[in-house]
Amino acid sequence: MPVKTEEMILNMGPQHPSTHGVLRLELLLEGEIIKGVKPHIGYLHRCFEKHAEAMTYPQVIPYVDRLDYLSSMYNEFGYVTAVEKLLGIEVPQRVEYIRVIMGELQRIASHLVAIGTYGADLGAFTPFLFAFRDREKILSLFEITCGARLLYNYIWIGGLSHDLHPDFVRLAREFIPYFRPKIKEMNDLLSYNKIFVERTANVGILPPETAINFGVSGPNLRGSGLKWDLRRNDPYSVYDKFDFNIPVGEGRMGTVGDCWDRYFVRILEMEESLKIIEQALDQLPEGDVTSAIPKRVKPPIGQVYARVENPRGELGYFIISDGSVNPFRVKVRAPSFISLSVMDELCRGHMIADVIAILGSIDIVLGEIDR
Amino acid sequence: MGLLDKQFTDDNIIITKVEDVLNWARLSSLWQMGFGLACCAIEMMATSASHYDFDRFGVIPRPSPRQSDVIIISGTVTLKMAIRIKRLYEQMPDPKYVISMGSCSNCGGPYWEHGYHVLKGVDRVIPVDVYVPGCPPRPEALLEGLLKLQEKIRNESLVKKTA
Amino acid sequence: MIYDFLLKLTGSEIAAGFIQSLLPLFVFILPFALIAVLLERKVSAHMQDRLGPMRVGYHGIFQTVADILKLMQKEDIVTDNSDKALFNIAPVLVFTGSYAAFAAIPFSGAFIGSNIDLGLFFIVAVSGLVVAGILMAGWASNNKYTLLGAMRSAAQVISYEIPTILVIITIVMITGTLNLYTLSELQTGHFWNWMIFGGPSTGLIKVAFIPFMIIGFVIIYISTLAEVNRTPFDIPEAESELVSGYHTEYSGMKFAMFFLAEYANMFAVSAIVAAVFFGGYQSPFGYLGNSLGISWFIPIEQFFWFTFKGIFFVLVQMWLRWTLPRLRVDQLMALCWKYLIPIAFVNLLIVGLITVL
Amino acid sequence: MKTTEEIFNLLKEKFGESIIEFKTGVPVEDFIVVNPFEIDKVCTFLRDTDSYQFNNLMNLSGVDDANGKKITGEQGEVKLEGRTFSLFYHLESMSLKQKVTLAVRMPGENPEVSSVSEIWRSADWHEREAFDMFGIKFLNHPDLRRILMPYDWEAGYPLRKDYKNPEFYQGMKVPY
Repeated sequence: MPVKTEEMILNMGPQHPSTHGVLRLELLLEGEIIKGVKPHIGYLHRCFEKHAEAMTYPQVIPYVDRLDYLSSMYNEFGYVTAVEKLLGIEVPQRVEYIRVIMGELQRIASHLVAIGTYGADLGAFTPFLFAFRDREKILSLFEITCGARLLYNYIWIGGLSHDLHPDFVRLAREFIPYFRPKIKEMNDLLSYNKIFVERTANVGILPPETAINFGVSGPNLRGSGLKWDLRRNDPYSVYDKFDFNIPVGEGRMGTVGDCWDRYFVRILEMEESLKIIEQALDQLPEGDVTSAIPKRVKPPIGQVYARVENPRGELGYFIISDGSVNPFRVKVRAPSFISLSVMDELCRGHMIADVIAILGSIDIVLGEIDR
Repeated sequence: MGLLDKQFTDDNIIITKVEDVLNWARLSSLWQMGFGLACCAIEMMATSASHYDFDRFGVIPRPSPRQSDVIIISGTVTLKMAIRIKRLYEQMPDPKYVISMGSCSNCGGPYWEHGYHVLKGVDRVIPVDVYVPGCPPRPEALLEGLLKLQEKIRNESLVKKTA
Repeated sequence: MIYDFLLKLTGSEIAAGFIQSLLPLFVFILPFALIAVLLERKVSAHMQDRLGPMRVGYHGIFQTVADILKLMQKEDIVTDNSDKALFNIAPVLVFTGSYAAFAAIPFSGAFIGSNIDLGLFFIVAVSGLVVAGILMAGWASNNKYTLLGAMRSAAQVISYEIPTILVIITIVMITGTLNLYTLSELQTGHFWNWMIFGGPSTGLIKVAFIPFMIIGFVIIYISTLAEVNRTPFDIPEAESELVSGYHTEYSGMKFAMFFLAEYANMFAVSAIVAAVFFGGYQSPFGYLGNSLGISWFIPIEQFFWFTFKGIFFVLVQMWLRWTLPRLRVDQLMALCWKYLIPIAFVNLLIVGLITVL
Repeated sequence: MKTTEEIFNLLKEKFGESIIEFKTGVPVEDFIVVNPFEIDKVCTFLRDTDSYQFNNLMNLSGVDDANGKKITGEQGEVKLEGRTFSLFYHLESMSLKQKVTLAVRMPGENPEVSSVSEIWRSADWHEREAFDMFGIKFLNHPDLRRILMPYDWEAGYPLRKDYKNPEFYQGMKVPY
């Protein structure tokens, strides 16, 4: 007698310990095997684009902070890059260097959360707390700079809200030798752990062609073995003055483009960010950081698409100006939004436990997906 | 709670002592629902992590609403999410408490005017015990909010209605 | 023996047996579970650069008391679509299962709940009851997560019982007894008489046994970890996948029963490992009571050594839990069926050959 | 590497009437306006031809041009006549390092455009978002549902400039 079986639909989220916020995944299951994944998003749709139309250009910056709340500095960086391109203004060198330092510190902080929560998703809770302990150090650096821990409103159009604190350079220099051994510690604790490798290697393989077709960018694209980094391939700010490598996935533990590769690219990138910070601190010029801030931001009629390499990938701002003080339209090309759309492609044929591994490895932030 | 208000018209010593013990148990083991919404959730995670350590107060995250005592609404509540939050709250067993963390869940925060999809204050769907202001509140502020909640529980009574 | 003492005290066999069987519950399991929960939180906190509970009592020693008192006050939710009878029985069954296992565990030379000849067999059988409870809980909750958790748990516990039993058979083959009390008595003297060091046998055979005993110990420790659903095998209640597995829908005291049963189970399996391989309640160095000539002191010493060994293995379980990620279901099964069982079989054969020789 | 103007001229030769105009002189970015029903063919050509290789759709964004004329009807209802919606496609060739911006314009009453989600899978969600926010219909889109707003949202398309927020949604008061 044939046994009657049917597929089961399992809802994961919006409240679920491992969805990194309020994401709902509709899993079509056959036993524990995934037949399809349908992400439902919008549970954190905070109407950013509507707000941007109602605010003046500088007023948008606090809202930009709240898009990808794990890398606020970089969101501001991207936004002001776009507006400055539209205005056609040059900013002082010191401002650019400070922006790069802040951006790279933010990249480390963001990757730490990504790595920590990834470990926690896979059941290893201790690396999560270790990552947060080290992230706390970076946050205290931000705090002496601008007074905020998470959402900074620090990078302004044409300049910065404050100059660096007199102690900042010393503290940042102290941070680098403190943090280097911690990366090794994380590798010993998590990256090369046999169980961790078993869980992540050969899981959720993303071939480079698929990745490009889906528009995936950032560490996820580099995890697929493609050397593509906007800091190198489409340089902005002063990134062309630094010497750093672009780590790519090599398939050391399994196939190129699996979860372990995506994870490990982030570990390697933290190392590279440290290098950039070191060089930027050495070359940091003197000067005024507020001199180029325009009194009134009123760009001419026109449009611009500017992009930067956010910790999660290509963060693009498409701004249309109608010549008034408010932007006519701001569209954010959010890297996580694109990364999440690959879920279905990655998960099919894997098991429930792998959905968690894959979701953690593409490192999404819901604030940015839903905007 | 007012469960026994027909039997005892006034506080007597036994009831008060029992009350103290029960309140003490409730306030020292507030299990938090592991549930984050937006930016504030990151600060909430930081509060649970090494530096600030929520566990000192007996707060541990529980994944299931059935086993949690306090839900921290940490972030912007959208209309789409509000329905789910209400359901989560209803799934929690009594006695249950709500901490509204951050401006967004207090009143809509920066999204109060043009946020066509933002609920202006989570208190429009569920009752809130403690509001923690800030955007986002620092971990210290959340700890203070927790202490305020403990204060509130300490003064609860079996006999008299408190809420 | 405590039983004789109780018999004299009460004058009735039934009353004496009843009190004796309750003793481990009140004297040992409940206090132990309370301490273990706190210990877990403290151990994890200190591993993670935190402090853990600090506010209730000195360094939070009353934390678990507060937790249990609070859980008692919580509303008991039974969902509308659940199978109410099974839903209510399940936590009791799980708790009973893990508690019953303590009956045959010798806490000291003078106290064993029930000195039955099939002790080891009894423990293995009774812990099978826990699976039934978990399956009932998962099914009755009428929730997909609990069902998945319960199915995983059943598959896992039943699979891992096989290597456990194979290792136990190996021991039984050497000692010729299933009685844990006799087994412990066999390993008396000093620590080189423990089973892990070849047991009471002598000469070349003893040396030949040692490597196989160590293999057996590793296998049984891994499989007992899986049987009590601890990391890296905590798949049935994997927080990040299945919310909290089979007890997702339980609140209040029913949840507390699962919770306590889990910690009681942890000690039960540690106690078995200690009793089978590490001399049970036997002291590694000989007794203070013997050298001082105070005979009533010996059982107390034995009790100390037994708890010490048990808690040591519980601590190792915690250490593993807060260090390792968890495996996936298929990897878990592969580990059991492809590695542990064949190795345990070969181990059994070789030990058998050595015994025959 | 080709400039937008060169690409425009080459496309004009190939597709003729479908390529409507070349907008230049706008600060920062030039773009090519394409017929909304031919955009998929143009995009397929741009992706698959060796001299273009636009393999990456960086961004796709809907825009409400807010241009129409306000007309008050007989019952006092306000209608916008002659309004248009636009879509902007930012393409990039990762191998040849060139970029181009395409645009389509659609009438406000019934904005329809051919979907490019078969060409670049990343367009799938972008198009759903444009549908959700502006009500632009994408022909041949595999799964055109709302993406950010609730599925039962009835109050229209929020990023349109004339959008009015409802008082209540499922019993919850929406305005402050």
